[in-house]
Amino acid sequence: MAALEQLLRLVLSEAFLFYVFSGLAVASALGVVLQSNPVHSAFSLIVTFCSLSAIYGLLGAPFIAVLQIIVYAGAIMVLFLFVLMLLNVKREAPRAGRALAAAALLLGLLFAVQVGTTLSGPGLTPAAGYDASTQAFARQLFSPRFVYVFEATSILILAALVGAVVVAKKEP
Amino acid sequence: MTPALQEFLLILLKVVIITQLLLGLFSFMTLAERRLLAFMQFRLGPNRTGPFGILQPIADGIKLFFKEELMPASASAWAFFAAPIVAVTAAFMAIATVPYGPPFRIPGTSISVTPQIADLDVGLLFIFAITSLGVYSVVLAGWSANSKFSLLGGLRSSAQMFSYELSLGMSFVGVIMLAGSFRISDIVASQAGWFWNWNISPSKQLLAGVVYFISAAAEVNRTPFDLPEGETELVAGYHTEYSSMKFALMQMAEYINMITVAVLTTNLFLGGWNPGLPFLPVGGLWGLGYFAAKTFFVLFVFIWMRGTLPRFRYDQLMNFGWKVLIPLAALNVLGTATLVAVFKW
Amino acid sequence: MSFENLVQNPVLVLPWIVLLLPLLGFVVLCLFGDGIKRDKEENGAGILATALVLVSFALSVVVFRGLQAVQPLDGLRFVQPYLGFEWIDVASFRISMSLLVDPLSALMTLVVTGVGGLIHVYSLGYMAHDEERVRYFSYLNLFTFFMLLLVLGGNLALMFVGWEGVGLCSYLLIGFWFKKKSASDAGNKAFIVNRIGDVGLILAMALAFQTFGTLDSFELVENAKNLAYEPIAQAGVVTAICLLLFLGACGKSAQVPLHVWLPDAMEGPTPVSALIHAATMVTAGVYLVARLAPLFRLSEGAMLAVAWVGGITALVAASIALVQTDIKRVLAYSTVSQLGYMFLACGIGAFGIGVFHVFTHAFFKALLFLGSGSVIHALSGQQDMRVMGGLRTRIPVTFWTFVVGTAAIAGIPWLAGYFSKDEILLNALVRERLPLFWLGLFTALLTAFYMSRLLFMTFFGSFRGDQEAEAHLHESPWSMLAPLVILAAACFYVGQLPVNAFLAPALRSPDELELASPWWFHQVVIGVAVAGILGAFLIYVVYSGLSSRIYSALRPLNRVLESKYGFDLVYDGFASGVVVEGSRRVLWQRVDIAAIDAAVDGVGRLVDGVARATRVLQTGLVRAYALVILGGTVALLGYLLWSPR
Amino acid sequence: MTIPLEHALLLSTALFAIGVVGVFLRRNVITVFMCIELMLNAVNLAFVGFSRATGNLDGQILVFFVMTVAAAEAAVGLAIVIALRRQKDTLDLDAFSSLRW
Repeated sequence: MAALEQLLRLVLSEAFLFYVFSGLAVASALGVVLQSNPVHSAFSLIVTFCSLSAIYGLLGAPFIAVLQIIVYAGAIMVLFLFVLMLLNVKREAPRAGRALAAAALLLGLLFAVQVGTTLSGPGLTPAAGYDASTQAFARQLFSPRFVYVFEATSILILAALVGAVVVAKKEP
Repeated sequence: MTPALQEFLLILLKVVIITQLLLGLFSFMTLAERRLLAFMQFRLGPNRTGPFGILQPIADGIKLFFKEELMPASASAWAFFAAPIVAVTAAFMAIATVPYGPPFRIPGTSISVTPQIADLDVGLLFIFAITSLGVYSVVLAGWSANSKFSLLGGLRSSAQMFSYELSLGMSFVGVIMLAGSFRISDIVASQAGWFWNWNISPSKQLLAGVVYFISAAAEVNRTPFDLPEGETELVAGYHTEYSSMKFALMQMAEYINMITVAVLTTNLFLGGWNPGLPFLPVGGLWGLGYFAAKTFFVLFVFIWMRGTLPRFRYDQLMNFGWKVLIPLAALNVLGTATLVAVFKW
Repeated sequence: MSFENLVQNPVLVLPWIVLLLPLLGFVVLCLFGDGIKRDKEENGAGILATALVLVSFALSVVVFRGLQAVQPLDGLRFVQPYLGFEWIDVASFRISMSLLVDPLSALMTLVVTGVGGLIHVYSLGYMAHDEERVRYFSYLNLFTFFMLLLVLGGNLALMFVGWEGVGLCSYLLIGFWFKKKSASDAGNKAFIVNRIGDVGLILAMALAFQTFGTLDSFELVENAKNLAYEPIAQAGVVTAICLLLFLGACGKSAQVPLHVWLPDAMEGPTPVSALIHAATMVTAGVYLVARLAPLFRLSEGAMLAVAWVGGITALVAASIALVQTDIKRVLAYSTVSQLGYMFLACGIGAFGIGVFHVFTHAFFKALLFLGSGSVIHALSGQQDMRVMGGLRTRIPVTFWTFVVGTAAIAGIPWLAGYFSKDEILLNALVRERLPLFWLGLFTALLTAFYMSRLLFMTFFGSFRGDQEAEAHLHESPWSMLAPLVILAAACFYVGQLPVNAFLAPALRSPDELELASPWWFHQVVIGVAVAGILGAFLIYVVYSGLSSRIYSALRPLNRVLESKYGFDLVYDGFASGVVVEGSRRVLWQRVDIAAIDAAVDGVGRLVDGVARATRVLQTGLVRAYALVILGGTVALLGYLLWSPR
Repeated sequence: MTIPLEHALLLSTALFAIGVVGVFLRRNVITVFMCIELMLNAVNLAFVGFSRATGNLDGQILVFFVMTVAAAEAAVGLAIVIALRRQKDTLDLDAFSSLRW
């Protein structure tokens, strides 16, 4: 019984779930990059987004977690898939671009190392008494500090909407 | 047994019970739908298997179980498999955060039980999020089979779900503003007392209720919005190529989604487990009873609609969604916001 | 700024509404102007514009009364309605969207909306036959908005927006009939001359911000008040600020030597001349000086300059007015002259009296302009007084109201101008500024003379125009006469208001002298006015041949006056000689071609060369560009991380 | 047992690097676009982590805005992809090199 409880504690602890979802996120992110069929990439990306959502939940940001699913998984990726289906995209033809690929890999690794060393330098401990409830979030978002930005965003979205329609419309 | 373990087991138990109940309800619904439709059309419907045909779902299940699994040769195998799984998973996840009644004590023990698997702070949003994931099963199913009927059905269906998701989400907003919370139990609590406190009453969110019900019907592909399955044009839409148990899973997901909608309608607009008449007894099993009655009523309405209304044409469907429902929902949001902000409704 | 707030204290919200209503009119007329014209509803446009300004007037009355209920602070009742955000907020440079309502701005608001409203009504009739009524009324509304912003603005920056805005509207309205070359030229002239003054104003603002750390007019005045108690190291700076401000005021208020644009501005429609170039905009300079009165008091030199420029302007303009034959130009020079009086008053420290004269002048000068408009209307556009005459019986209402206006400006007792001009002269006398006193008195004589000349040439004698014009003579419609009657009635009333005492706290007048006038003072002033009128009567009515004989006798003097002291010639010479020739010979041929063009060409050649060398880098492949970005990022990060410190 | 911030940040770095490399490895416009989305998400994760570590909500609010902008960007981006496809009948990023003239 005690052993079972121990196991449960481990499996249900935040950290354990975090590593599980981290692994999933990294694996599916690699899937995005490595699969040659764009539809498969898209589905891998959806898995990444869902894992990230879970991680947001574990990091104490439930609202962002749900938003991640609604916006990224539920809206943006559906749009991607929709376009993929609409354009009936075939898999990429293999082609030699080795120099570029090698340079990219090298630089990417270097970049990861750089950012990694910067970030893991000073350890920041999670703050106590951190209120990330939806109410607190809303109060902050609609405070004078952000409310104008928020309103400006609506104009941005309107502009994007009109722009998207204009760009995608067939020439008359 | 430590409290932590006890809690874990309790949740596990709840999951098992609710899953089983839903599966039972699903098979019952398939029968109920066929029989009720038959009655509406002056037929009898399936009445041969067992008394009143009560064993018909089991017979159907056995049949589907033993049918041959078919997969188109050029299909994308993993996606073809994933689609029904995603569908069922999303359906069950959505219903996991819905409460079915007030907390009650198990007789003879000190254990208090909430008839709900998880009571999230962002419950309603979570449901909305999961519902939006449901589109993927349609997209996957439509794309993976490599068949033009599937693909077109999938495109149509995903466009439809997309469009009606907007009005669906916006119809939540008024309710959320009135309750001041995303938590469904809070929303139910805000409708306590007389039945005119229910959100469906004209003084509260009647408009949102109507918009919600219509959009939800479209979201779960019920008549009159079942055009992905328009036989004359698209055979059976995105699940044309499915057979056997995968087909059964798809059907199951559809019915579970319908039940989710009915349960949510009850919770958000029909007062949840509140009887609506304050002199009636409340709490515990009574609440469960009221809740079940309302939910069954909503389910009945769905079947009724199917027996009554003809199917929309695709352009009508899109026009209705974008030009009627979304403006109405937006109007409702604006109106409610004004009332809440200015008049402290 | 919530609903409860509005109910509790309307003064905090209403000024914004007063301000924004005319803007609303402008926006509506702009957006729907074409539709209005298509539907042949131009009268609707005018009525809308008029109604908005009248509502604005009604609300400003409410504000004015509400101001009386405000709890005074340091003896001054004021409010600063704040829109809730900053316009500019960069480091210590803060410009908030706030107004300042105190007795001074409240009074000016009443004048702007009240007289403005009457002129809108008048325009309904005057512009009834114009094709472009919609455009006209939209400009008029826009002007009202900017003027109100200038008056109500709580800081110099907002006031400056209004200041430039009224300049723009003035330009647009002077050139309203832009198909006429002279009209568009006059618009340009007004705009350019005003620019010279505006440079002064901008410099003054910059200097004021540097010195006082604020542009808020209330804080500026407070700071200036505090400066007065301690020895200041920056006396010179204050003088510089004041002189620069005054340069701006000179441009806007047409003071010598920047007065040349105002007479030409008469090319615009007459109601515009009444509203912008007589009653409101041109007094903005006086308003600005009065608004910052405490600052000016700190600087002896600036005050001296203000007083003398004002006095000289008064005399110069009045003398030019003697020989003008265009009815509106006479009035224009008269306006310049009266503005000179206002500055004279401010310059000798009697700011309240200066504003008082602004106030009375708004009424009688608007009346005179509108009257002249009525005359022009009756004569179907004729403005030359030499072909008028004998209109007394043909357009009686216009005549009688014109008589009231003339009497008011000439300084006949119990009429508006008498009180304010009297006070100005009295102040000059009592404050022992005798040269200015005599200057003012002589100008008063000239004023009475040229105004009477105008009256007699227009309305007395016999009609000197042709048959056709005589047949067309008609009295104006009621919408034009009503404002005339109202303004004439107001001339009897406004002079007796205790404006000076009312304004004293807002102007921080320290020692309001109880002015005891010498026994002979009133008799002399009235006598001068009467003498001017009688002189004109004798010359132009009784012995009507006399004028040409005097004219030829004083030919050299007349030359000078008719050439307007040669200001325009000098400016023209400067512009065409120094500026144009200098630009062509030096700036163009030496600087532009030899230096700038060469440099520009060189840069072009350099870029071309570099581009030729580096064009191989451009592959057109998006991913290659992205790789370069990534490489740059990595290099930069590497430098930041691993460079030795 | 709580999650150390550095681990969240390391995950963020890893995802970002994968996205960066993906941009160079893939030639399909849509896949490249998806890799960019992945990078955005990696940054979002860092924001959420910092928000938790510093104990205020600014990071989450930034994530909110990033998401809004991402949605707008996806709409416009995909519209451009559709327009591109209409122009050239291919989605190969290297085919669109008319900037080089």
